[in-house]
Amino acid sequence: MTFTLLIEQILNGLQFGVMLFLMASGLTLVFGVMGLINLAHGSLYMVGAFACAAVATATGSYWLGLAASLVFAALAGVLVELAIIRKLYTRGHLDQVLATFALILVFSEGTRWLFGSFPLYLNVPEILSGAVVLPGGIQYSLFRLLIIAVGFAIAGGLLALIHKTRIGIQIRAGESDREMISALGVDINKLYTIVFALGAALAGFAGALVGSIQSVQVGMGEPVLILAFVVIVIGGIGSIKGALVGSILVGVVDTLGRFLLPILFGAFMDPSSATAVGSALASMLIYMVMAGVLFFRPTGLFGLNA
Amino acid sequence: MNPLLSLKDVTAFYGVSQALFGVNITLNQGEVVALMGRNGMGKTTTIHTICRLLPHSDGIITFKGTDISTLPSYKIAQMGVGLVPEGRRCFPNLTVKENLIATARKGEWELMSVIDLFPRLGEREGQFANTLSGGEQQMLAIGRALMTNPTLLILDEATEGLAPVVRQEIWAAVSTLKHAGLSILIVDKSLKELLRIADKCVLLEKGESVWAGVAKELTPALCDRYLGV
Amino acid sequence: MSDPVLEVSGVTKTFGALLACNKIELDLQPGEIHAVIGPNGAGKSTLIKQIAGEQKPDSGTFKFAGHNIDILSASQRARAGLVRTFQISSLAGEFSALQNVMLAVQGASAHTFRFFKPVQSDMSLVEPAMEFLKNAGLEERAHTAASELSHGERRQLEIAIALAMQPKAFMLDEPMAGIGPGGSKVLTGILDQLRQQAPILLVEHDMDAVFSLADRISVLVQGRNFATGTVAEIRNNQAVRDAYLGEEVAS
Amino acid sequence: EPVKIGMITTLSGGGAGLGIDVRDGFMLAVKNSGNSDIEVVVEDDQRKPDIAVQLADKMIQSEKVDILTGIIWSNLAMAVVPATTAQGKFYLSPNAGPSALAGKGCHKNYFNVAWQNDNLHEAAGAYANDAGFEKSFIVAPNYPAGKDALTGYKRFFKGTIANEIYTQLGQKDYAAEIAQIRASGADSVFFFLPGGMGISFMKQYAGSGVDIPLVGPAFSFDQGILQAVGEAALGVKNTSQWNKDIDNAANKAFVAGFQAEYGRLPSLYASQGYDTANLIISAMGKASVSDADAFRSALEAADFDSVRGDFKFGPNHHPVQDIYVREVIKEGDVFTNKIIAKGLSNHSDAYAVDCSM
Amino acid sequence: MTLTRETAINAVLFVGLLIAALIAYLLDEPFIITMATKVAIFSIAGIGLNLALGYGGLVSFGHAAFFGFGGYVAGILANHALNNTLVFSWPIEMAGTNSMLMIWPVAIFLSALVALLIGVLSLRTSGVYFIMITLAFAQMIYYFAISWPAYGGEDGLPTYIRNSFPGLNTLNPIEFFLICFVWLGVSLMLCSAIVHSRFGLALQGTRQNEQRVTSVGIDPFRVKLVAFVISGGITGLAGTLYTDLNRFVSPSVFSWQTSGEIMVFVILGGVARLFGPLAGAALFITMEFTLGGMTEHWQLWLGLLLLFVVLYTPGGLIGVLTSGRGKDV
Ligand SMILES: Nc1ncnc2c1ncn2[C@@H]1O[C@H](COP(=O)(O)OP(=O)(O)OP(=O)(O)O)[C@@H](O)[C@H]1O
Ligand SMILES: Nc1ncnc2c1ncn2[C@@H]1O[C@H](COP(=O)(O)OP(=O)(O)OP(=O)(O)O)[C@@H](O)[C@H]1O
Ligand SMILES: [Mg+2]
Ligand SMILES: [Mg+2]
Repeated sequence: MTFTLLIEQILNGLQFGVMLFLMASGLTLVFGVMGLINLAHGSLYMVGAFACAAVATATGSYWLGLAASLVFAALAGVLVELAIIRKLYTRGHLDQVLATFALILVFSEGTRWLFGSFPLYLNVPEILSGAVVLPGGIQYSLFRLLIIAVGFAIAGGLLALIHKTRIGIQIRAGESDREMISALGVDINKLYTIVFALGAALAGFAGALVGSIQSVQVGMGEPVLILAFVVIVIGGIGSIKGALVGSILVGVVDTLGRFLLPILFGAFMDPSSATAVGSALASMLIYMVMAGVLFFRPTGLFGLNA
Repeated sequence: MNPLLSLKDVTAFYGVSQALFGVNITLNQGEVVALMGRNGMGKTTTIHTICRLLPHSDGIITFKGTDISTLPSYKIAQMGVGLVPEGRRCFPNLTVKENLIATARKGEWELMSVIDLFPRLGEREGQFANTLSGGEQQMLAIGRALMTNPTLLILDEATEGLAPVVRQEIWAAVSTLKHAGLSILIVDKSLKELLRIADKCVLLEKGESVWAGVAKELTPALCDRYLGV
Repeated sequence: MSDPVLEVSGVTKTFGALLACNKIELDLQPGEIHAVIGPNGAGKSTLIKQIAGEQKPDSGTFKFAGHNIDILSASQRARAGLVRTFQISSLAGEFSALQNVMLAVQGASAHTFRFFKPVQSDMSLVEPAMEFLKNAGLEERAHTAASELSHGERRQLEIAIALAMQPKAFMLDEPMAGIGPGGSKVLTGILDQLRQQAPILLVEHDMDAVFSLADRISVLVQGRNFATGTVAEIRNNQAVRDAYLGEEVAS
Repeated sequence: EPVKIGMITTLSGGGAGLGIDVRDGFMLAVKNSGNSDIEVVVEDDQRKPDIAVQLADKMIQSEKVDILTGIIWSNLAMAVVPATTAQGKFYLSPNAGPSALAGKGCHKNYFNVAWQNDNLHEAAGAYANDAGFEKSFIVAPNYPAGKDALTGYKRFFKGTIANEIYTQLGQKDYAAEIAQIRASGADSVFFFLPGGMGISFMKQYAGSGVDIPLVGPAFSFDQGILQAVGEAALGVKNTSQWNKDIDNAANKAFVAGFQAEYGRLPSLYASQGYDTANLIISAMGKASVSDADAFRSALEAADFDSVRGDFKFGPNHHPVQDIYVREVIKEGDVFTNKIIAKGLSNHSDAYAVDCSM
Repeated sequence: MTLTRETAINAVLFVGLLIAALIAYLLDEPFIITMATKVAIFSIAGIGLNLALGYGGLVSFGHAAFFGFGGYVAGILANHALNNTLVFSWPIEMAGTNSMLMIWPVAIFLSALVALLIGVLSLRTSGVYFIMITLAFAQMIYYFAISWPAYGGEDGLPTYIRNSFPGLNTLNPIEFFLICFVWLGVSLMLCSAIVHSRFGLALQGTRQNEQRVTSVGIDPFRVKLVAFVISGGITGLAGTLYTDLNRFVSPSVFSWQTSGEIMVFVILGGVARLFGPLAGAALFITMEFTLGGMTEHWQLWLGLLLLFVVLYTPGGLIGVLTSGRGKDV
């Protein structure tokens, strides 16, 4: 193991973390700020990826595809909010879980009906593909750098939206007392529709971007869903800064765990079982981090004390 | 002259159980009306029905001449009804300042004037509302309602939990507001102050308005019968 | 003076830069009502939370019935007979008023980990609970869910629950708040009786009640115990008048 | 005499593409045979082992099928096959071939028409020798099939192993692994990452600027996946016992027939489904399924025209077959494979010796 | 009135399950018996979860851990019995067994023990944090089970036959069903007793308002922990029976989908309703298998059906059947 490799892996961890934040960004808004447990977040992520892939293939333009991912995911968000989610804000978390679980089934099967069971083609456009050389001689994928930039931009945008604008304050107020905020003159239903659509659009956009370097297929959203919840909870619900920090923490821990644990076990085991044990442990690592964080800080790193 | 607010034979339900059986109130522009009755007689329910926080109701409620009984609550608020709810209900996850500006509308009440009225809120500006003392929360709730610059202010037990000096300040403020022409519907346990400031009183008994009249006419006999004092 | 039931010594509590309680010294004698008054945000509820064990003081100790209780948890203190009510009603909303009181009777009896005997027909719970409801004037509402009670009724229920705990000392945080003028009169009567059973630490802004009930009054200002004295002493204390009472109430 | 076949396969969720191909290949063969004595009942196992077992019970107890087939995944096969053979039914696997069922756990009523799981990995190891690779970096997910894959590769590969990495099952981001590959000084990379994992890996590998040659088993290169990978897969070598350009009449008929019927190119899995059906049909011609011993002998004879050319069973009822090396090419707009060499000839598996029927 | 109506519906559900199995037996439709058995088993799992989730407000997204633990206890003990090997030889020697009477207590005890450990660590948190931390523990076990080779890893662990119960042929579907059905009855009785006991009062009080419970002298942490442990034990038992039903156990029992499914049964049937899990499991499993046989896109229809239930039947199936108000948690 060389020093540059270690640096590169730390960079990879950061990058993975920002990517996690990107995947979680829509959920940060809908779950973190609005307080709605939306298991269908992964489905919206999938909708974005499929919309991007389909449009990019049909038109030949990746950029049109990206735009389509925003539009279709937002549309899906509005539809779902008006038809279903709206009735659930005042219900308990459990009804939200059941309803959005049902939505996963509907979205997955619906997508499969439309697009078939085979993965779709979606690839990074020519000008963004390939690697660039970073200072220190590390080769790094250009597209990943772009993802980092977009991730930070979205984090900044969300922070500003939630903490600096009146709309953001109203959203947070609505989370704690919907009745009161409307008794004071805010059309909270409309506001929440818009926010949900925005969350959906972010999910879809992330799906398109991340789908470009991963696979676009039915079911792609479910692992994302769990990860997104994990990072938000580690960071503390309601805190966008927390979600970002949580993402990066998970990204770095996961990447370094995958990389270092097998090496560590290799010190006193034969290589084959060392990698097996090391990677078994690595896959449990983020959950250990989460359990540890919550044990010592029951409301996450930046969560309000409930 | 048309009354600013009028309730005619209003009934209301919590689920299947009826809480209001016929409430009548008229409140004219610039008037202060006190809503009185023992615990559990329907004062808060009446207020919630006006603001449509309790959707299962019947009867006619007009505000500024418009029937508001089927409008969503945010529209009613936008028409100029400002509510200080029972139990304060500040937004716990918002800071004091955010609580105040979240629902503010243009008008003479602004952040500065509210802080002038309650300097304590200025000192606690960045603190989350759920960590405020009870009285501080009460001030916040009043400030929040004022910042919507209402035509009609509804105060439901707005002096509950306040220190006597502050309570006096609030009564003074209410009376200033009254003289500035603001109309007020008020529920409070302090009979003395109510009678001093109210133009009219409405007595509630088991969800029905049983007596309405000017404050002077509220005889000890009535007080004994309907208020238990 | 006999041994105090409750002794608060040197209690300090800060929230960030805010000094909510500042070296508070206070005691509660058998049979007395000791009122704690003071401006909003003076630290009264914070003090009660610390005595009850819900918050940990930065420094200072509490003695209850002669024993140091600093290491006891909130529920242990309650079971030991140190019972509080809440400034903002805190009830089990789906339970009926009766069930809320039964829970208190059960808590006081310390027999919670019993898994088989049905509780609704357990007369050792139901009967005393009904009795306490009656005392608080809520018997007609016994089977109404707490969340469906009016604000004032919930305050009454808080009192019933506190009574059911068979306490050795009460801490009442604004029991009069939300209770109408008629109800206040009744409650004043109840508290007056209660002091015989157990002394009361009474936090209250209703000066009619405080002046008619209190044996002693302590005034908290900005976390400090500013003055302690009899009703007359406090009433005539100009500084207290300025900071808290206002001229009208005092006179 | 009529035969009732129960097909339990994955038709929903992530891996549905494989199940659909197996089913479509199978049904094509049934249709082509024109044999009206075959009845096929198809059910979706959702890729859940417990559901698969329950469906097997249903097929056997309620539908009264004679033969079960269809399972894609080893872990589902491990759940269903023992339960099926224990109830005296035949199980013909069109895909999953876990080692446990090829060795000690073999059964006279269990046949695998596709392979033993290690076959393709072993061929990849053999190919790496032929290609002159000396130092391989090998990657697979951390679960039994992944471990079998790396073991299979190492069984035949004669060079040294630069590093051996187990990734998380379902992992989609491989930046960290690719960085290690870049730094390893290996001259070849063997990877077994089926489905979406492989798509992600190849796209990211292509975008990383690392140019060490890749080798893998066919699982990441089948017809359903290749289109999604696109350019990133071009030129990559992979091992398979079948390809659409194997030159025999049965295969030509199959490829053309499949395209005509379903409007897409057949995949490896479709070929396996097709062969499985034809094997059953051939046995039906020779014996009655109610005579289990005779029917078993007929299956063992494997007297049908396999799309792979010659086909025969080893002593543990797993195929003894040629395994090819393919290269990913582009034909017009479509990405597909072309055979470039033979990896292993008449290859059986390492577990057959442990099997005693 | 609703009370008696709910009782009637409960009786219909419970007896209905038995009758369905018996009719299937008479008609020689063993698969239907298998389905009835599965309903019974998942109802038991749901009853366990409902105690924590419904009555205690502890929304655990990690009950797969207990279900799976029970399942693996059965699988591992049976597997060792089959191969005549020791489970462990230190500090004492422990041999495998395939007697249900031996397996059940071990499984219940170990699942409860795991629940104790997870509970102690998790119960510091509440609300959504609790949902996620329980999920985290289950996921850890899941990934461990997948990659741990000794008992088959992801491939799982076949036991080939069902474990034995004296005097019964457990491989006979109806006899195995009866075992599960009796356990269902026992779980229901146990749960009912607990809910209506003093402990139940404290537990439900804790769900609604911990502060209140603390201030009447009851330690909510202990109440929640005990409930969580009992809950884990019951769900663990269900896992054991499930291994026997399938004669197989694999890490998928630990997956978050398993937790989710048990949770869906509970919510679907009606949270904090004694027979809710039974109603939910019966509906869901019936739908899964009838729709699954009808159309390839059955999950779409299942999803729509679930949506309909959530939106228009607050209080779950039992809630709507009794037209009572749902209990919100
Ligand atoms: N959420 C509710 N559900 C059902 N019934 C309710 C609910 N809230 C109040 N009630 C009932 O409606 C009646 C009127 O209550 P309301 O709160 O209007 O009384 P109030 O006059 O404001 O009393 P208080 O002075 O105690 O605040 C009471 O009998 C009460 O029990
Ligand atoms: N968790 C907290 N974080 C920060 N500040 C707090 C917290 N809890 C209380 N405070 C502050 O401490 C001070 C004392 O609060 P406390 O509730 O004890 O006042 P109080 O004397 O009971 O007032 P009131 O009569 O209005 O109820 C207040 O200024 C309050 O804002
Ligand atoms: Mg009221
Ligand atoms: Mg206070």
